[in-house]
Amino acid sequence: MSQNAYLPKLGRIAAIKEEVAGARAIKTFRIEFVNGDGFEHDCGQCAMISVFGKGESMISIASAPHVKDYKQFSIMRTGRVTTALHDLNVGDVVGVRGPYGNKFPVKDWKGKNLIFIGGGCGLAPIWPVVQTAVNERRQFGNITVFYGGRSSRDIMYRNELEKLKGDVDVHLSIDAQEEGWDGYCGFVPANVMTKAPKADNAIAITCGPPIMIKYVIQNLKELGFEDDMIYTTIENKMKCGIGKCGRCNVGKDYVCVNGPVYSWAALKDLPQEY
Amino acid sequence: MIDVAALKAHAKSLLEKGSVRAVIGYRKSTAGLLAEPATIADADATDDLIFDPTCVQNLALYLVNDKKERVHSRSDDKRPIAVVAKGCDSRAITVLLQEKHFPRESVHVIGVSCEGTGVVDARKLAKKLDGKKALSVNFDGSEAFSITTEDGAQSIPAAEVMAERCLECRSAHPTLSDMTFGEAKSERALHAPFQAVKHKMKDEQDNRWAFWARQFDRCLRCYACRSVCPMCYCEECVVDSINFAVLPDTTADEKADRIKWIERSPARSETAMYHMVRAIHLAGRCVDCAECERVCPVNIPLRLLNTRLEMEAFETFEYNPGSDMNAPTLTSSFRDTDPNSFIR
Amino acid sequence: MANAVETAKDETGFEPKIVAFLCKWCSSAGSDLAGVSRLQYPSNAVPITIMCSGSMSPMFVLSAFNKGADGVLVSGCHPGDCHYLKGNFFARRKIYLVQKLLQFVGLENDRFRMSWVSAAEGVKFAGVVDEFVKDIKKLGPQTRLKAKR
Amino acid sequence: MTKRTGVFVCHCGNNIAATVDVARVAKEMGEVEGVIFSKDYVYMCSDPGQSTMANAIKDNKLDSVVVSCCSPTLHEKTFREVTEDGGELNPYRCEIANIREQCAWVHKDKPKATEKALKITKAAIKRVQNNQSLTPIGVPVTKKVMVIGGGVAGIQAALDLANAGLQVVLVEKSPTLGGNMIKLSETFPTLDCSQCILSPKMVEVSKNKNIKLLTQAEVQDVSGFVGNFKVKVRQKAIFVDPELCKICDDCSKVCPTVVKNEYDENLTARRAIFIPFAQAIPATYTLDESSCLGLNPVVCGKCADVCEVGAINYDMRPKIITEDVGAIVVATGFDLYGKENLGEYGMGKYDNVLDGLQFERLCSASGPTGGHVLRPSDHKEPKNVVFIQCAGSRDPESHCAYCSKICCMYTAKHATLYKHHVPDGQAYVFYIDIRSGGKGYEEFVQRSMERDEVMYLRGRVSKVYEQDGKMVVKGVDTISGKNVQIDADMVVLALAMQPSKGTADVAKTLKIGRDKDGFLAEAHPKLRPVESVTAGIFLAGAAQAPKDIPETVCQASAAASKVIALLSKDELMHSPAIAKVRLSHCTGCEMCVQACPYGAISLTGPGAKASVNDVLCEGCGTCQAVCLRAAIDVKNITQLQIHDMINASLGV
Amino acid sequence: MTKTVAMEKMLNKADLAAWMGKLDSHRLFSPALEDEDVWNYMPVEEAAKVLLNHPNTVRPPKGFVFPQREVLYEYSQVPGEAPVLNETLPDPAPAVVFGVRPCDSRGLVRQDIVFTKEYEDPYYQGRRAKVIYVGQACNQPPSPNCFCMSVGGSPCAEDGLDVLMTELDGKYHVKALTPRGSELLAKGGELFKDAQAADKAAVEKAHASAKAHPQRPIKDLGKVAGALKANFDSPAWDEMAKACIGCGICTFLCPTCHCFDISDEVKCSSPCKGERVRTWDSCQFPDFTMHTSGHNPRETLGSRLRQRVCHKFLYFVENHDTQQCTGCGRCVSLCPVGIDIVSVVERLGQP
Ligand SMILES: Cc1cc2nc3c(=O)[nH]c(=O)nc-3n(C[C@H](O)[C@H](O)[C@H](O)COP(=O)(O)OP(=O)(O)OC[C@H]3O[C@@H](n4cnc5c(N)ncnc54)[C@H](O)[C@@H]3O)c2cc1C
Ligand SMILES: Cc1cc2nc3c(=O)[nH]c(=O)nc-3n(C[C@H](O)[C@H](O)[C@H](O)COP(=O)(O)OP(=O)(O)OC[C@H]3O[C@@H](n4cnc5c(N)ncnc54)[C@H](O)[C@@H]3O)c2cc1C
Ligand code: SF4
Ligand code: SF4
Ligand code: SF4
Ligand code: SF4
Ligand code: SF4
Ligand code: SF4
Repeated sequence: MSQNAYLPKLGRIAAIKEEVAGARAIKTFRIEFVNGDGFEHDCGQCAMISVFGKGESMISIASAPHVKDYKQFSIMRTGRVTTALHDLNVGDVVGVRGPYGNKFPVKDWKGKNLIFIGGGCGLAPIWPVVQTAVNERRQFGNITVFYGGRSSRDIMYRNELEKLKGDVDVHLSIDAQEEGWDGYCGFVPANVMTKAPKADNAIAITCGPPIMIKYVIQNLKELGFEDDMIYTTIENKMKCGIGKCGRCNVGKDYVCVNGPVYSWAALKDLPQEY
Repeated sequence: MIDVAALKAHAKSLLEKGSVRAVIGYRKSTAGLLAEPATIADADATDDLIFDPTCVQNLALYLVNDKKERVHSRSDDKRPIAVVAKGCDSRAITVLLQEKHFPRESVHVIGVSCEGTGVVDARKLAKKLDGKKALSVNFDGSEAFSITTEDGAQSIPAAEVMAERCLECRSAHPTLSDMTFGEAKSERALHAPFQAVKHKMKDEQDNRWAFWARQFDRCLRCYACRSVCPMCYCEECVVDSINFAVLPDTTADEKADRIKWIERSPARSETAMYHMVRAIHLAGRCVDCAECERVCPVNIPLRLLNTRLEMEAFETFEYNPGSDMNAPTLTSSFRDTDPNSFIR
Repeated sequence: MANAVETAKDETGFEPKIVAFLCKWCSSAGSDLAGVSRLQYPSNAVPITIMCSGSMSPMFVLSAFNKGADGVLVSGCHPGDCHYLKGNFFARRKIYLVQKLLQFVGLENDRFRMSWVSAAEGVKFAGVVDEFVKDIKKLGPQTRLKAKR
Repeated sequence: MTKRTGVFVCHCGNNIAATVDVARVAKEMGEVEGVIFSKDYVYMCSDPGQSTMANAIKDNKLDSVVVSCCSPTLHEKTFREVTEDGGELNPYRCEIANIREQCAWVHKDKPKATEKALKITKAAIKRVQNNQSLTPIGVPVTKKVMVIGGGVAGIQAALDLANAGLQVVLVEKSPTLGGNMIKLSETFPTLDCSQCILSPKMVEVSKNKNIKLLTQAEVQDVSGFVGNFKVKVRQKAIFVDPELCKICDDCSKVCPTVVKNEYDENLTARRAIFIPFAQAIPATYTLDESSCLGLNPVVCGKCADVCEVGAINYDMRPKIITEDVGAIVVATGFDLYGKENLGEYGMGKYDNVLDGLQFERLCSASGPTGGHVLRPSDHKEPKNVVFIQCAGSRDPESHCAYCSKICCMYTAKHATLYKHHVPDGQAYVFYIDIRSGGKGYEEFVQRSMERDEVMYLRGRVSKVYEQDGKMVVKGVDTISGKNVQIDADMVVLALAMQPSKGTADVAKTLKIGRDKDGFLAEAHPKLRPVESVTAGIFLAGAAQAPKDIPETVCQASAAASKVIALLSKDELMHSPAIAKVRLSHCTGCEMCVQACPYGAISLTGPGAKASVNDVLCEGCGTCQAVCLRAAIDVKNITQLQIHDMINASLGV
Repeated sequence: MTKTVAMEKMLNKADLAAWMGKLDSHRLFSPALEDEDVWNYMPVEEAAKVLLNHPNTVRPPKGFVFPQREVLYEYSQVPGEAPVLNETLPDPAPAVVFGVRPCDSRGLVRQDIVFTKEYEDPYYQGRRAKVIYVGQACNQPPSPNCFCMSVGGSPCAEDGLDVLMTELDGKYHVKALTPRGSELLAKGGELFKDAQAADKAAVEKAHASAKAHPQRPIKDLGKVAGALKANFDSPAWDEMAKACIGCGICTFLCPTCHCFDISDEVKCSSPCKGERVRTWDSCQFPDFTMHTSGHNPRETLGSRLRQRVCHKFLYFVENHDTQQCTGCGRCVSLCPVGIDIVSVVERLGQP
């Protein structure tokens, strides 16, 4: 097919995993391209997923770039398209176009300590970085993951996180006390403070609800992290993915092209319209 | 004639006493002849207020917008807001009160009577002046406008350049107000109501369709007509929404199940449906301020469409929108004597 | 499959697509009676049973035309007989307005009709549909409000 | 949206299969999005059909089913039960597509009928895919009933209810039970004495332990809904303790004020402290505040002085009594059409122009004349009496449009009674036509004409005036076409019956409708004649329409039995297919509130948005069509569902 | 588009129709009354009636290259099977649009930047390649709200045009600006005479006098961007937007605005069939940026007015070194409530 950026490639759903149930349900979809189509991506990039008759949604690619056989997406059911996606079954075919956006400069981080701080479904956009770092474990220093959900049922990638233990310091938390929970209870930024990771030679990568990000950044700065040592991703409504439809425009940036990955140093200067 | 100085003084004293949050009125625009709606919170700025035949906008809209804004800003200032209201504006406010959009005590209505005239139709005026640019329009006695152009001032009989709606106006005196400027004139001796609609109704059906098809085809779906309508205050319009009504507890299902009655494409069928739904929704609510028609950048005669059902409301159901804030609405009431013979 | 959901067109000509909104208690029951009495009428009108003619939103009428209906019929209980007391009185007022509007924009008068059919009026129901189909056949396909799809 | 729909297409033997290609319907419906099982079967409603369905639901984990078969009025219940019991699926996940009555039976052309069956079935699929699982709403009931109005209707209803073991609160506005009937002399068609048949019932009421009688009381406010009403009753102060009152009449003898006695239709007088009549229930004197000189020993206090038992207490104050009841029977009865309205007949102007009830009093042994028909002006026996029927009835131009139904009969009765009292007198009756439907009624009228030689004149009276001590009645006899003039001694008008004063207020308080004549409106004129439009509120007696005693009693017992049935369960089940508000879209415009026929919606909460009372809502959807912003929808027949059904019916 | 040496010719006014007649391989458009008072680019039905004496059209000519509705592709999908997509790239017949005002052609240049810089939008390109813009210099300002010169343009600006015509006494001075323009003139053959020195002088005079018409000024255009940035948080945005009704007039009718929405238009629900289309959208609509969660980064009218003005006078300048406003004055004249981009820039875009 042509170079038409609006035309999706087709992908078959190879597996569906229910991460979180309930009102804010999240499912992870493993999608394999059909017809020999496909594209490569970088950590932090996203793709537009189409359910024909319903529309398109921009979703972060949650699998690591080195995984070539499929792409993985973790999608929260929130509206028309995402509900339609949640209604699909293994074997169904959807449209996928991308990759869109910039990337986490993972290559520049070789040799550094990586600290991941995620909340809720905000783990998905930074998960490829975690995967990449673990895959090239020796290239990096200490890897620490802070992750929290509202309750133990809201913890996504539970098994994967368990498997990481050993290679990686994993600190899980839930917002409120629950029976049988032996991890931290409280909000993620507070958990970060109690463990107080060192800022030396470190990069902090965070994603989650805006209010969480706000406190995480505050706390990180208290711990001595400089603005350019903190990375996050932002979301804005998107339609085209190629900087034309105008929707995700913030200041001079189009989030779909110039984002979604920002260092706090860069984000600070952007108008707060995200 | 309206004593504008007294109006200003009234506005000023309201603000000085702090008895209102702000005054919604008119001021001179930088963009052209027509006045600009102004929300004035500062007593000193009341001097900017004007009232002349260029004050065409229906300011009831800004009461609606004010409510939205206050919800957004979580303001807890309980004082009323004052608004300058012509006859049609006050009817619109009455409909809003009837629909419990806000409580009566939250608005202080400064009524202004249109007496024997009304407001100017900028397009008619431009034609009348044949290329000359009007700089200002003022009342000139009770039946004429004084128009200033680069060549000086001239007086034109108001009826020649008056908005159609004013020619057909059934109550040019505010029906609801806390303070009124200008006198009530019962004799206006202008056009009979619904003249334009009745004229169009005489046309052959096929011609009527050809006419409307041409109009609908031209529509941009910019939604200015709806945005300017004080009655189209819905958070989310059923026909085609440019806003979503979402509360913190709105479920994913509710969002996913929004009905798409029409497409956003500017196709004839979709546009026709948009305008017809609006006309139906305005039945018994449209106060004929004709703002929809005025704002349309491509001159679609929406007043003609919307007053069609107004005519039915008035003539068939003896329902006069904006006359009684305590009455049930047109479509949420009925009479045993409603027409029945059209049913087989 | 594709033609399954389209109205079959016989060689002789145009088969109108009609949506008939019937209130559950009278008109739908009336159409049942027509069935029990084995009355024959054309198959063009697809019934949609609604609780009460009072629940007939003008949106349904306009939408049906938008989706390509050649005719729309609304039928409810006679005045005074509404199962829900007065739903049909509200319907009457609203439908009257919708009809006037459709006529004003120039949709052919005969394409939109309302009738009162009681549960006992099986014959009337069959007659209403029969007549409606005939009238619409005379008009041919509805093109004015139909979306080009 | 459901994802696993099953479709079952019934052949109905050959009933459907002869004209609809059921196999094709089953096949094509199997290809519709979300349908994972589709099958045709010869008789879906048969036992094997039902188990096929039940098994298919379980085996395929269906989450919604459509049965394409006969009218839902026949088997919706059956298939929903199968869905629930056999399929272990919520019954509301089952919808019926009617392809028999609405399709197979009315078309002959098989391809066309099949096309239509496809559309009908697809529409049902689209609908069911957005159905919610619903459970009927259970509402606990209070096993207590309020009866409003203590006329014969109220008395009968209260007794029936009390005898069925229910607690009853009987609220009567006046100081005594009995209503209009207790004032009657003898009753048609059998001419038995009204008081003789009603008094024992009144006594029974006062003795029945299950009945709480509140006289001089009126309902002030009603909230709640069927099974759970909360009623506030305001009871006037009567200033006499009924427990102590011995009915000795000492008090009234000393009372200085004299006023007209409404219990004798103002033909006699009474004191400020009085008993309406000897058999009044409750049996006690009562002090009428409005005619008393001042309720104060300083001003008068004579009655209190003479009352030996000290039953009189000037310090009594009105009471507000709150009662929780499960149902309400309204039996507020009738009044005669206002006399002031009939000036043309000299009503209210001449003493000798009487209304029917006054005449009843004249005939009554306990009445002002001790049962002798004497004319009020001079207490002479009238020799010529003119009875005018339809006085105020059947006159849409100037009076009431309706027929008061009983006047023909009671006029015949009056004329008969008159003749019994004054055998040498002449009774004339002006009538339009005679309506004497009812057991023994026609015979009764005939008797009055033949045996009692009552002179029936067909025609209207144009004028009544007094001349030389006579009442001149001018009219036309339309049969002979001649003008007639009768110089009568007395004229009796059969005034129209109208809803009793205050009916409008009662209806408003109870939120029940009234018809165009002001009578209380029944839920359905044919099928639900004793129910009001509001669930749990029932009607009895003349408040609903003019009627005579047998009919009144019938209706009262019918209302009572409806209530007994209603309250026989501990919980009421209400259909869950009711309206639901999308709060994000509601602007609180109140249109739905105005339109809901059941008053089920009110504005509540911050920002005042619509809220539906689950129990009052009947699911009619009137609100849905009135709401401009589609903020209110009836569950399982939402606008989204109708939208989808429209599309399916048009093949879009 | 590479510029060649301009070719300057003269055309008798009376010969305009004849020239048009020779362009029958193209669809021709020129400003005409679509309905009472509504000037629009309409297909030329009778060349002799084309007068080119129009005020500014209500719609800019952007629809020729960026129509309000563009089908991106058609899809169809049977449940359980793979969807079938059918790309629908536009391939319209070539068209010549006459009477394009220089502000509008400069708008086209802005559209080019958006749709072809970095990524070439195939739909835009497909149409752009087929449309020839014949401009018309504004001897008289066509609208009282014109301010082209205040934003770096002029009543006789040439950018974006293939041909520029200037009305002189009884004649048009016709200047071909691109090879496509030259071809168009070549088709006229004999009708065109070479412009003489006197003609050139007359044109220059006409242009000079056009430029001398007073326009609404914007002081220090170069400093506007900086000032807007500094005033980003000013409460004046909300104040100036108070009257705004949030409609789409200003953006839909702006020759430079390019925002769009993409949505699925369903023709049949099962089997699922339909079109994916893009339609104009507006940053002034509240749902433009509203997330599904209800969170809206630009919730207030003020923030949306700021977006419109800053996009045109700040962000576009930062990205492309030019304003995204060409001073056509439409948004000023057509705004129902007098929101005036010039006074906004005057108030918030001045240091
Ligand atoms: C860069 C980026 C990465 C994202 N990654 C993920 C992810 O990994 N997992 C996930 O669950 N969600 C992600 N989202 C959010 C996701 O795009 C929205 O939840 C989704 O578009 C909602 O679509 P809908 O049709 O279900 O909602 P509807 O309300 O039905 O759709 C409304 C429209 O609004 C747009 N929209 C609404 N909210 C958003 C939003 N927050 N962001 C962008 N567009 C929106 C959609 O384009 C849609 O067309 C991401 C968004 C962005 C911008
Ligand atoms: C002249 C005449 C002669 C008649 N003769 C005969 C006859 O011979 N045979 C026959 O079958 N029928 C006869 N009828 C008809 C008969 O009187 C009625 O059918 C019967 O009285 C109806 O009874 P009811 O209980 O419905 O109403 P009512 O008798 O009117 O009783 C209503 C009761 O409700 C009370 N009430 C009213 N409003 C309220 C309130 N808001 N709150 C509390 N209490 C309230 C009233 O005080 C009254 O006690 C005659 C009627 C008339 C007028
Ligand atoms: S319509 Fe009537 S009230 Fe409104 S401006 Fe015109 S004259 Fe005044
Ligand atoms: S204002 Fe005019 S162009 Fe805009 S949507 Fe309304 S009718 Fe259409
Ligand atoms: S057209 Fe109807 S739904 Fe839309 S905004 Fe107006 S009133 Fe509301
Ligand atoms: S009609 Fe609609 S918007 Fe109005 S109160 Fe009822 S539910 Fe709310
Ligand atoms: S569905 Fe009918 S009964 Fe229920 S709230 Fe709506 S109008 Fe009232
Ligand atoms: S912003 Fe306004 S003046 Fe500038 S080009 Fe756009 S419409 Fe014209």
